Amino acid sequence: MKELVGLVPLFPLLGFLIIGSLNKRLPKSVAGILASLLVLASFGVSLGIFIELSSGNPAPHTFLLFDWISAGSVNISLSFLVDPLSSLFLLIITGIGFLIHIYSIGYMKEDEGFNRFFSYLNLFVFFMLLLVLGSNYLVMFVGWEGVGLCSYLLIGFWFKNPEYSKAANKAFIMNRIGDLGFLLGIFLLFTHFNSFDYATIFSQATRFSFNDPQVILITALLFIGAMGKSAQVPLYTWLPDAMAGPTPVSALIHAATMVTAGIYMICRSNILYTLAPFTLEIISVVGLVTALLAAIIALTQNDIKKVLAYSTVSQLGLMFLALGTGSYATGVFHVTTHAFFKALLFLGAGSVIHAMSGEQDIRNMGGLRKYLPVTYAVFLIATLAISGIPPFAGFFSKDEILAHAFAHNKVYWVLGLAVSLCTAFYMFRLFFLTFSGGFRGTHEQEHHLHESPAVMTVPLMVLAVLSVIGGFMGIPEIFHFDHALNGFLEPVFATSHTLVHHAAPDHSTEWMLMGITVALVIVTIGIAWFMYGTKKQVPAAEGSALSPLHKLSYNMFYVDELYNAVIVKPLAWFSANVLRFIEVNVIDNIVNLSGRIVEIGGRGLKLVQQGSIGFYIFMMVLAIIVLLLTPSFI
Amino acid sequence: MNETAVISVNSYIYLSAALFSIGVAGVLFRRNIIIIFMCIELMLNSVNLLLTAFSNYFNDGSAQVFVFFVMAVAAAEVAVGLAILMMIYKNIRTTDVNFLNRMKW
Amino acid sequence: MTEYIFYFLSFLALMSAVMVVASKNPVHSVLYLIITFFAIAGHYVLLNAQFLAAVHVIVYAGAIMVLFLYVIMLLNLNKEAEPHKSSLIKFAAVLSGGALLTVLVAALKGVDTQADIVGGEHTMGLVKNLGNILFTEYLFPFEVSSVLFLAAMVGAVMLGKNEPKQ
Amino acid sequence: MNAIYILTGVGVLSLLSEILNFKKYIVWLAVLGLVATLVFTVADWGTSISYFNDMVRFDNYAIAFSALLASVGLLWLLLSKKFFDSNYHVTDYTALVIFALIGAVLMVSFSNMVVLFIGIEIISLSMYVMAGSRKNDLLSNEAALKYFLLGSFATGFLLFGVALVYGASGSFYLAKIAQYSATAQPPVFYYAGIVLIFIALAFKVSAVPFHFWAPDVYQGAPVSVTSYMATIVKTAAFAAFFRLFYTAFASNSDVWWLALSIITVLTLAVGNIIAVQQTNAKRLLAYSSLAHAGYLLMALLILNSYSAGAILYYAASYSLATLLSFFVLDKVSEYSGTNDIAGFKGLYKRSPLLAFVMVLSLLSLAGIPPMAGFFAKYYLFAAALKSGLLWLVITGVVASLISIIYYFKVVAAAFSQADENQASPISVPAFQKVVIVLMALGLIALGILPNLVFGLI
Amino acid sequence: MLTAILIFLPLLASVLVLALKPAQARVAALIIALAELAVSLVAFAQFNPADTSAFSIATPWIEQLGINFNIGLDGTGLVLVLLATILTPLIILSSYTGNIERPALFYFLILVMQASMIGVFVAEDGFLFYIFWEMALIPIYFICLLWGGAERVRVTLKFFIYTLAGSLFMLLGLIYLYLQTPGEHSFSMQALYEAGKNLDAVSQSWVFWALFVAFAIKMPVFPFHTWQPDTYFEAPAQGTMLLSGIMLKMGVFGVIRWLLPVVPQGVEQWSYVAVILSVIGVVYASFLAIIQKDIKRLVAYSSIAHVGLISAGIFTQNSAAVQGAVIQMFSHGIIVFGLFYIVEIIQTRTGTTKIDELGGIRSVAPKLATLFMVIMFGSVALPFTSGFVGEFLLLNGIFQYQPWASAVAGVSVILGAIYMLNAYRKSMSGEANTLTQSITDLTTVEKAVLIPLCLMVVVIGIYPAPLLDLSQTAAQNLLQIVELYK
Repeated sequence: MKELVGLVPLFPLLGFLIIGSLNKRLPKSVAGILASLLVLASFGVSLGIFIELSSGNPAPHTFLLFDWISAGSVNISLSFLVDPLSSLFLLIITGIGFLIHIYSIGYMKEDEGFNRFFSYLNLFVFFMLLLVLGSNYLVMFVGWEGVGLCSYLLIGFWFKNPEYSKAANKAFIMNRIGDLGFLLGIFLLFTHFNSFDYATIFSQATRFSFNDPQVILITALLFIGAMGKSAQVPLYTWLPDAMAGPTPVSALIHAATMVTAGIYMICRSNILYTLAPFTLEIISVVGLVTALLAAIIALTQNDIKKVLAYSTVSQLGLMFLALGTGSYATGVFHVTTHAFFKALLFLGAGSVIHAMSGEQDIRNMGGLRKYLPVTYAVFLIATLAISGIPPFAGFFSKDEILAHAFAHNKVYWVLGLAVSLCTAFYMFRLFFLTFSGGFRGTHEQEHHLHESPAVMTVPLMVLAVLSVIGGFMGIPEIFHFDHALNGFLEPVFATSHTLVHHAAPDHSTEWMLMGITVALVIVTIGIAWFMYGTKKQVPAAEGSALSPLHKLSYNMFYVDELYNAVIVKPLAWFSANVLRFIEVNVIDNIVNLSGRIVEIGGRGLKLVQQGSIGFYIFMMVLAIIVLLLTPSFI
Repeated sequence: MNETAVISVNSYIYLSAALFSIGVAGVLFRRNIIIIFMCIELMLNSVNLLLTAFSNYFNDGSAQVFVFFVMAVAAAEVAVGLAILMMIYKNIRTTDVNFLNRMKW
Repeated sequence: MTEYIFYFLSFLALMSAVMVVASKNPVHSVLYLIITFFAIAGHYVLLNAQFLAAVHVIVYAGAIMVLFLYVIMLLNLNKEAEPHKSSLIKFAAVLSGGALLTVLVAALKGVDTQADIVGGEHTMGLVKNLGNILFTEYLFPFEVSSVLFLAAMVGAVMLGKNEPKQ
Repeated sequence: MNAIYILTGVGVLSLLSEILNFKKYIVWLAVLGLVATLVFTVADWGTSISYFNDMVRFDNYAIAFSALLASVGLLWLLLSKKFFDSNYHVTDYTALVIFALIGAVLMVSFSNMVVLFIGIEIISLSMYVMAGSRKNDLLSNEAALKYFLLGSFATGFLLFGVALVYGASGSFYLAKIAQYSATAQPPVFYYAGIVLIFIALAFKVSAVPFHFWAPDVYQGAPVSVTSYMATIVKTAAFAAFFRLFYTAFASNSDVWWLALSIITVLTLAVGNIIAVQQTNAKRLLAYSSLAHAGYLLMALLILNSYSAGAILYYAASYSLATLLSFFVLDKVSEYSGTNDIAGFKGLYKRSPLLAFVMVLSLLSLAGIPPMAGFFAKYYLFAAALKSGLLWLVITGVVASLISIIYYFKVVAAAFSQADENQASPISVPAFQKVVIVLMALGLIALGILPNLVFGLI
Repeated sequence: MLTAILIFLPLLASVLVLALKPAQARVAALIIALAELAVSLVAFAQFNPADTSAFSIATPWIEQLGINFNIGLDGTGLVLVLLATILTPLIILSSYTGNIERPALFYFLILVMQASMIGVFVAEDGFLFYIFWEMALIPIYFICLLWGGAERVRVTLKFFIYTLAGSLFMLLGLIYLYLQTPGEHSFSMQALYEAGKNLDAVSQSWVFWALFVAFAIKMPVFPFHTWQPDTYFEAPAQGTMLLSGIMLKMGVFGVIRWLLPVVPQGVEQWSYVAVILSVIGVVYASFLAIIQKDIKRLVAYSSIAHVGLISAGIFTQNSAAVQGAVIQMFSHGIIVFGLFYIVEIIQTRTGTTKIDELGGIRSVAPKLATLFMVIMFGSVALPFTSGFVGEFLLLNGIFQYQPWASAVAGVSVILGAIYMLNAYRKSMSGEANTLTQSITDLTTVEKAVLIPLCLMVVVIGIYPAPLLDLSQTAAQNLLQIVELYK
């Protein structure tokens, strides 16, 4: 099956080409189904590969397509690497991708850009697959930028709304900031290894000593890329804005797949990162700060998708925390479970929004349980999963992260726990406000409320199942099962593990941690239930007075405003005033000055030619006198 | 005049230079075209004198022949010059050399 | 003796030359110029260039100056009608004339020896010799100067002739 | 030598034509005469004979320049047909022009100062008259007067210089003077003589600061005459200048080198800088011609084996382009009634051919490849660099850049929208069309195959 | 032989065009351009990087002065020749939409321009190179002067004098080298290379600057760029396309062919200055592009930024970067042409190029918007577009030369995205306004221009090997020469 890996990205590419080129000439139904089937085909191949790898043949396989760029000493081939890590991501991408395709057929049914949507979606899948399949950093970068492109296209999908276009631009540009770091990182790799290939680099990486400045620089630069793509502080503000795109896009790109590219990249480069504990420390801190900040912001948001977006940012922060503590597999584990339940949450939210005719403000919802029973059920599962209630998927992965954090640094654990509690609180706040109580929207909306069609609910149900059972792939050892995922991924992280051995907390500690976490989470949920379930509190309307901390959170810590004031405005001012001044008044003036000298000189000189013969003769005589003197100068 | 008079060539050179300079100064000094013209003739004559002196100095007749040509040219120049003067006078009724200064700059 | 004649003639030439410039009346200028020419003719004689002296008198005093006089009379310029140049310009003119003279004299001072003489037994200036040179060695310029005369003549006639109104 | 015979014959014939009543054909006769001159001149190529006791020497230099002068004269005649047709004094003009050409030929072939002097005087006298040939036009009068007074004033200096040089060397023959320069320890006044001759010739080639007459005379004279002065007279003057200084005074180059450097730089600078200010196209071309004198002076300054060829080539390309531009100017002012640059507006619409020709000639004057003017400048720059005169070349380069400003002013006007009252098409006689097209092609051909000319001497 | 045909076919045929009636002229011009394209494709097909002698012609031209008519094609030259021959028909085609006055003259000038530019790319004699270099200036001057905007007279004059100033100093440099050639001087490329490398370091520096300034003005490199935005703005669309698409490559090509190998020591000594200037230019122009209110000027500044990167890359003398520069020249050529064409399309339809006055075009002209987007992403160097390959190789090359320079230049990756995306958003997204609501989508002719262009952008981005292979040997040879004489 590994040999067929080329087909995996091929199918969605075909889909993009066919649907994109035919566009409106293709009937909507055909387009949707074609796109979904192609992704399904990819999923099939991916599954085959996965099975092959997991059934005792984990040897990586490289698949060469063709030499892409070959210039001087630079040799870059377009080739794919199949190993456990990539195959796992293949499954997530194509699997969830397929479900979301199906869902979108229902969700986007009415949209005039239906075909365009599916072509973009297929393109996205293609690039995402390229990202995880590439056997060198450049192919990864292609995918990396490619998904950025699709993200841009899909965020700005409804281009008539200028705000959406702005959000798309913001996403692309912020990603580009990260991309520059990534690019510089791989240049530096090239300086040291004269290659971009994973195989070459990783096999020689150990010649760096621990915390070699060069390796720190490399990993830090690459991490900047990850910050952009995976929405970490300070480059995270694009992701909440990215919710401007259609909800399935938010689910697929901005929750399940693309934003986890940063985690994938770091896992892929784990050897380098292991060699740079300093960078790992930075990653942990950045991850934690992001997780906490986003969680606090999510506490007060009223837009259903915004809450989920900040939740995503927060969860991504946790994943980076996991990576920062050196437990790469845990990060991947959380990526997987998060993909399940966050996709589910988004799609559920999509279902709600669909039912509410586009309304996204949870203050106008409430009591949707009776109108949307299926959505209600799956949403509950997902909420439980994200909150970390056993035995749902999120519990296992999050617990593992916290355990590793505890082992690494107690402070990290405390903060990680705080994030978990916030998560539980805002998620249940969201859940209660949406589904319990009475309906707070308009009559018209109430009249219109309906459960989504099967094409949308079936994917929800599949994801719900995954959210329930997904965690079992990584059951902690204390439950006396094999950690299947760890075992599967072991070949990828083997070198790192031999370099550094992370001491796992002993079993009693782990039990204790687990207990504390679960207990506190349940208490938090209780508070949320108390506030929004029984007391039926509704968040204050726009413009009402808020406590300072609340206000800070509600306004997302004014980070956008801060960026605007500190970076954007000064730079714009600098360009418009300083550079423009230099351009017009200095450089161009110097150029024009030469012309002006000729002009002024001419005006002066021509006066000498003043017309009367007497003067001419006089000038001539003077000149003759002078010239007669010249021989004597010699 | 066959006594052995001793007058240096230098004297003639100085004399010619002086005459020449007077001619030049005259050209500068006067505004009347005719006078200017005469001053130019004076300059030419100083050259003739100089040439003759040199002719004598080298005992070479060619300089004197040159003087003939200078005279010839001077005569021709006078003819043309006076014709131009007449033509202009017909139009502007003055011999002021600086009157015609329409073209400048 | 010759020296005295030389100095006299030189003085005469220079003075009348100055007067040519200084006279206000054009007719006076002409007359002074004629005196200068005669003085120069005297120098020619002194230099044993008798033929040249004769030609000089005939051409300059006889023809050219007459032509000048004729024009002055024709144009009725025999009065002091010349607009005066400003004294500044006059001063500048004299100054630059003087400067030119100084420079020339400075440039000329290097004549090799005082002992070289003018005068003596030179027969160069005789018609025979001159004729010989002119019509053998300098035949070509002589012939070509006819072109010059032709051109001058045609030019003068053309400029002087009245055109029929078109 | 044949040139002089034939030209004299033609000149006299044209005077006779008035009497013998064939003045209608005289221009064509002159054309024939010039063709004959050209043919017979070229036939002597390579002979290098001196005539009349070495008064004139028709070496290759002289023959090449005579041929050039004859060709330029021929083209000039063809392009100035209207000037003759419209004129009452057609025979006189023809004679004067031909006589001037004789003077020019003397100036390029002399080997004795007397001949140089007579040549200069013939050409000058003819030009004084020609400049004033529009007798009732005050500008023409002014031109004649200025040219005449300043010209005869300069003649005085020439003669004084010649006398001094004679006084030291004892001869009027270039060969003997050269010998004297090379061997003797000349007195100081000899150098003064050289400088005075130099000044007089600088005047004739209108080098700054002896240029004052040129813009005014060029502007005041009838266009055809200006064109003649800017081409034939200037070429002859430069050829004479070079011939004299290269053969006779080369070994004293330290005497005049500084003076020449000064006036070269001044000429390049002043000519170009003032030209930028001009609004009158004729005056603009006058200053442009001044500026080109600067480049030709560069050739003198370089004074190596490149120089003669450089002058010849430069003169050829410059003359062709100048003839063309003056012709177009003439046509334009005839139809627009003005010599202003504004008169060129809409030229492209009014006569595409003239516009093209104008552009080509201006490009050539500006020295843009592949026009002949480029190669001319290139050749000079290369020769100057070979002599290590970097400052000179940089001056030349900067001057070329400045020249673009004013040449392109005219170009821009020619291709701009015409004013309402200046939209009438301009007609050009068929034969002149042929001539100007051939000349324009010649400009390109000379540029592409410069070795046709520069390698001759 | 093919090389000579490449030069003379358009040159001679242009005269023919001049004689034709308007309607015939534009067809004839297109046919000639396509024929030229065919010739260049034949050359491409026959090209063997290892042995290019089949394309060389060496005959004396002005023998006495050692000036030769030496032409030949190497990989670099061929890429640029291809660029010129591909773009010219597209440029001619692009003029079909507008209403060009005096078309015969217009196409005549375009063809002469093409011939001259190809001449520059194939010349192997210093003098010949210079002649073509200057010859290319005349037609573009007239194109700008005759069909340009309101300020054209002043702006084109400045452009002309500015570039001429540079090239005259280049001429001096070339003459100086020529005079250093032994014996009977020669202008042939090899002789000049020999002469250059034998110079002492100080002379090499002088020659370096004489040549560099000329090329820097042409490209243009900061701070010699101020002629460019104005000229692009005032020039007619086709003029801008010629200028930006092909002509500025002459400057880059000049550096590759006539600077690096000529004075290796001079380059060694001064390349860092060139790199710094180029890198400053990249960032500087990008910032200025951001604040432009006019999309045409924006593209002009973006072009400065891109070319700055190319120039910086070349001066690092890294063979991958040189190859990157070559492919980037090609890519920049087609992309900037596309951008200007789109600007032109927008301008003819709405009458404005002010970004703020536009908006919502995507909803009325989706095809235009889509193709614009492809080209735009080519311009911001998205992977799998042609822009990426070159930019990547260049940045990598600069990084290996001087990491911080690459980091600074790399900022343009971000800034480029900012200005291009903003321009796109403001003009294309949103609701159509009064100015844009009635515009029509692309016509067939426009599609015929833009679709091949976009295909090229993508195909080269995905499979750049053919172009890279062309320049491989050339780049290696070049750097070998440079290394040898350092």
